[in-house]
Amino acid sequence: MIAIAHPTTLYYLILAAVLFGVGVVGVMVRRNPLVLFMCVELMLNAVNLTFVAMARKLGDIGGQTTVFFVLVVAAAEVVVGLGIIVAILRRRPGATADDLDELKG
Amino acid sequence: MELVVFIIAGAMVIGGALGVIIRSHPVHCALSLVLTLFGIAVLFIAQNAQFLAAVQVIVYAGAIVVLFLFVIMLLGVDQAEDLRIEPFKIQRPLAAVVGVGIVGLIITAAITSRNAFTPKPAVSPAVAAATTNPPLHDENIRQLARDLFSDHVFAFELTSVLLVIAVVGTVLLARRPDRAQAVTTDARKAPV
Amino acid sequence: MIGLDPLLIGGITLGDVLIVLLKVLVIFVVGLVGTMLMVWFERKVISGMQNRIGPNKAGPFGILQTLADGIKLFFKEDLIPDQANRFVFKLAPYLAFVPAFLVWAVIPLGGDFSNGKDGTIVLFGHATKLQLADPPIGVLLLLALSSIAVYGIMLAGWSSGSKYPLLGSVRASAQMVSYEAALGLSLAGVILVTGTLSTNGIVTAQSSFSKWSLVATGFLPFVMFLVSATAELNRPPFDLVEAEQELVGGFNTEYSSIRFALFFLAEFMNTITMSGVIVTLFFGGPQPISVNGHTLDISPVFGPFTGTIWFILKLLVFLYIYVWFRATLPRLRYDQLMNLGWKVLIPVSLGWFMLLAAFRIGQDQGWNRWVVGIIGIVVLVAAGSLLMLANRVSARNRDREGVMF
Amino acid sequence: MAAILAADSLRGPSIDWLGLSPLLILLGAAMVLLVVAVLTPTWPRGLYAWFTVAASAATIVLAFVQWHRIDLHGTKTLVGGAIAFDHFAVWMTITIAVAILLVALSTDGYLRREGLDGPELYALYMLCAVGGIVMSAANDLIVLFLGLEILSIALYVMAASHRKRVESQEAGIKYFVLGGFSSAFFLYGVALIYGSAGSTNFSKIIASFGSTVSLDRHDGLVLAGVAMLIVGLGFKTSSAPFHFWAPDVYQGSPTPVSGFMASAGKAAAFAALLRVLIAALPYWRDDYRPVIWALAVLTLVVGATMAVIQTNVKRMLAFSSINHAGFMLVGVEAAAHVAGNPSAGRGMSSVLLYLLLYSVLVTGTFAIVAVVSRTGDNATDLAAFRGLGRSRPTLAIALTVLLLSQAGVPLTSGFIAKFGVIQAAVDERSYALAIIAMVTAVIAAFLYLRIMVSVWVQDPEAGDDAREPVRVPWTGGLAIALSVGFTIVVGVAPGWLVDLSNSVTNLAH
Repeated sequence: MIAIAHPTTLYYLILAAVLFGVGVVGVMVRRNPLVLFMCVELMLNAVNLTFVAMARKLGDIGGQTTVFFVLVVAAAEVVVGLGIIVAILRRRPGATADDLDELKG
Repeated sequence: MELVVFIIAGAMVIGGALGVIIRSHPVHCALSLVLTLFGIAVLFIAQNAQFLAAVQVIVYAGAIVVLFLFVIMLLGVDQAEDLRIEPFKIQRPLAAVVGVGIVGLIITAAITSRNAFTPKPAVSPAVAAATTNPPLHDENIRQLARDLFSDHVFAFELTSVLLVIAVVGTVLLARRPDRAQAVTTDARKAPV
Repeated sequence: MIGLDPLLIGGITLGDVLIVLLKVLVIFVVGLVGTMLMVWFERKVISGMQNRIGPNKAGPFGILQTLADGIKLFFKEDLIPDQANRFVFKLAPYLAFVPAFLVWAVIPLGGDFSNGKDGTIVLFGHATKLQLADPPIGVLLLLALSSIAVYGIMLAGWSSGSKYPLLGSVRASAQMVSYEAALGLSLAGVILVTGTLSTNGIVTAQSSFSKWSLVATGFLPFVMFLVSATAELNRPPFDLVEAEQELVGGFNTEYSSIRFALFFLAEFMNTITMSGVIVTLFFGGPQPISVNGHTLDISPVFGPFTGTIWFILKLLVFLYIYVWFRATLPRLRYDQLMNLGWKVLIPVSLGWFMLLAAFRIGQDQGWNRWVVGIIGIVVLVAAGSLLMLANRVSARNRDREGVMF
Repeated sequence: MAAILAADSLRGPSIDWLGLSPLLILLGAAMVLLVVAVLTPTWPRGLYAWFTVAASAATIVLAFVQWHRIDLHGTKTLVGGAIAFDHFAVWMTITIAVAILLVALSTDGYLRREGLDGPELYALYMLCAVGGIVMSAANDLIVLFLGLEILSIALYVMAASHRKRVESQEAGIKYFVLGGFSSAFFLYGVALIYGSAGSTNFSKIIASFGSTVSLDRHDGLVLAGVAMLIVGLGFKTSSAPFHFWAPDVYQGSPTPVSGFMASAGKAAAFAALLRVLIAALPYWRDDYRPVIWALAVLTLVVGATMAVIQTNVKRMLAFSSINHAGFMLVGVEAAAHVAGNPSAGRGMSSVLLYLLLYSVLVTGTFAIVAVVSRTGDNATDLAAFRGLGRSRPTLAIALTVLLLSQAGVPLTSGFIAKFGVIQAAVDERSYALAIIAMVTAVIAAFLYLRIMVSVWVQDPEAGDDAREPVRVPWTGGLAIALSVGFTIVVGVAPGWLVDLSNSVTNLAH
């Protein structure tokens, strides 16, 4: 390792925060349900990055274990979410979040 | 060295993330997502989380995004979304405000507690132990496994419940409605 | 940090960097040449099995035939369909090609493993491993790369903007994702027995014939791995992706010229790669054959490259087996393919993995291994019959309701 | 190599199987249900529901055994500090088990009427209950998060489970996107708290913040973390301004599932909120209490006022449940006043009492709506209830009792619940909050009155408008009867339950 300058934990936290923010904006702006999920995945990845950065700062493996759990949760979430999307798009191809207006809200 | 890695991977992450929310085509969004995921995996390796980096690629890039692409292709919902249309006028400014607000909040929070982070803690217990006696080749994996099956064993078992729910749920959702007795959306108009 | 090569411990000199570069170069060149030879080998062997001559004009025994084909493809016109998604269309061949190469970075290609050594040899005065990198997560890297390989095929079919390639790629991705589970589960058995994820460690652990994972995991994981690896490769009898009768040419119908050549090369490269992986995981990689302490010693002849020779010999056996498969086995139907993957391979490899785990716990706790084995097998048989019963009931339900799935 | 492996053998935490038995019963029952249902072509009708009822009844019995054990041996944590074993957890176990018992009964007739018979929904109820119980018993943020996800993912599926209604699938997808969004917020909060406390375990978090000098605390991060956690749980508890999913999802979901969301789902989310704020982060109570105060006011007002302008009964009940969430937040605010104190006021016990009483109430109410919604599950507008008093007087009386109780009329359980939280607020001198709560209760009463007017005063639809007559399956009827009976019994003789609820404040660490 050639030590020029080490990015501190702060760098990683800021990167994660920006990633999380991009995900939030995406969820609020986009309309395609598939893309909405992808934005939620961005948010989860930001959290993972935060956990790993914190784990290194603390010298504690627990943060990495948590990321493992988050991965499982993300996988389960996506499976169910895509199941719902397939169920809905099979009836109405090309639906976007705005077309889902059977429920007025 | 780590800084260079950080900058390149960080650019991948942010570039990919922006791609996800800017590209109008779902497949392009998914590919941008892959870029972000790889960036994150690289950052994991840079922070000594090799196992997670591999799992990140296997689970996210290898399973989740493939599933996304699969659904996009299978259902043929791959037409581009017209991003110029803005259904609610207030939506985008609001999203921008919320997004910037959240990022600002966290960054401020992180910077105010900066002194907890800036002095690089080379003497954190694990690292300290590592310098005195050379670590095993796969130290990270061993630590992770030990933690997973001792301190977090209950959480680990809970993930199995989660997976059972995902399986049961998908089976339930994947059933086609029987066409013979389909009920229309409004029962009042349906011949009873 | 990522690969703990003795070469990289301490200060890094110019010589060390040069050795790493040399390794990269050798792997790359040998990989490409090997792929070309593999194409020739396959054509020659199949033609032999079918009682014809095969390529025999270009060079001795037609060995340069692939080169000629390559040159021809290279000079052909490069077509991009009108409906294609241009960027993705151009990207896809590389996505198919690159993972096949990257796997070689973690496969031990040789080295001295005798008497429990870890494969380190001395090369130009530098101690090093005959392996580009030995990350602690080596085996997971294999899985990761094999899951990345789906992208090339999937995107190629989709971006062509044409119906049959799309069908081909949807088939391919479903197939590859399905068999990845079985692949991973049979691999888990190897990891359990050898106790490490590093490829170097796995080879080191297989120091004698009885310790080869093939034997140590009880043969079944190897069969599972071989079958699911063949499915991952989309090779016969699992080559539904490019079933000409059904899909014109498969996912790469719209490709021509150099891009087509890349897919073609990737397919053969992948075959070699997977053979290398199987040799590493189950057959001790560069370890010599050694039974009860009697080692078949060829080191006086080959010196430091003994391991490499062993590796190549074992590799050739598997390459031949793959060609043999292609020449003899008829193609499966799609539903048979999925049934095989989900109802046979995954449950069996999961069950076998549980059995291995039970033995492992029994060993740690000092239980009687026969009791563990008998109870384990009884439980597995019970679970298996439950599964079969459930399959039968659901098949009957499907018949009754008249649904497709 | 062998030597290294031997040195590596690890020792797992000791496990108190009896302490985990309620969870194991539910989990095992779900597995048995799934396996047996797969092996037999069809079960005799109704057996799924009765199996679920039996499992939840067994859970309740075991929970009482646990209650007694805690009385004898005191509280502790289980499985290496992952979950808490205290009266709080046991109380929530009972609440959630009661909810699935009632919901399973009302689901039986519903599924048969809709032609959706199958074991999956019941299995999901039980698995979902496992998630809810884990959430309310969690002693670790990660365990809590996993419980939350188990609960939420099962709820997403259930919301979308009516295959014949587009609305149901839309509800599923809306709930899913917003739920995933809020989970990400919650998780980010967990990450920030982990970063400043060095652990996700409640006991270690308290120890870490308790021992450090105030200078050394990374205040900014913890505060941001707490904010994120509150946003995440705010979604799950449907507190304003994070409530907007609730009306759509309640309306679109199959009606018994809406009842399940309003009872077990909400109960688990509030239990989690209490665990996180009161058990894990008592040192920050002065920082989050104003936030809870604001949330409570907003939730109360939004719930009451928006409910009045709706015309769909399921939407009305959704807003009413938001209003109830506001009341529970009043209790949470009262609890936050004394977080970390040895004498833990009445806040927490009043919220838990509220959760139990409201769960029973709301499952009963939705059971009636499920019956009235008729085949297709679409007749949920106010008009569908017209003339119910004449055609099904018993059902109408039951509905009236439940609505009166929701409005908080004395001699019903709803009054006891509302009285409890307001008393707790007054104890802690949150007079403003108590007054706002009472005002919104009056506004919300108008909503219940509107439904009652429909039921009793207006004529039934006739001619072309007429719908199929309302049929009450006896299982659904039993669920309604149990709910009404409990409501009146507790309303008349609340003392024993209130006494029991007072012992929940002693949390395990």
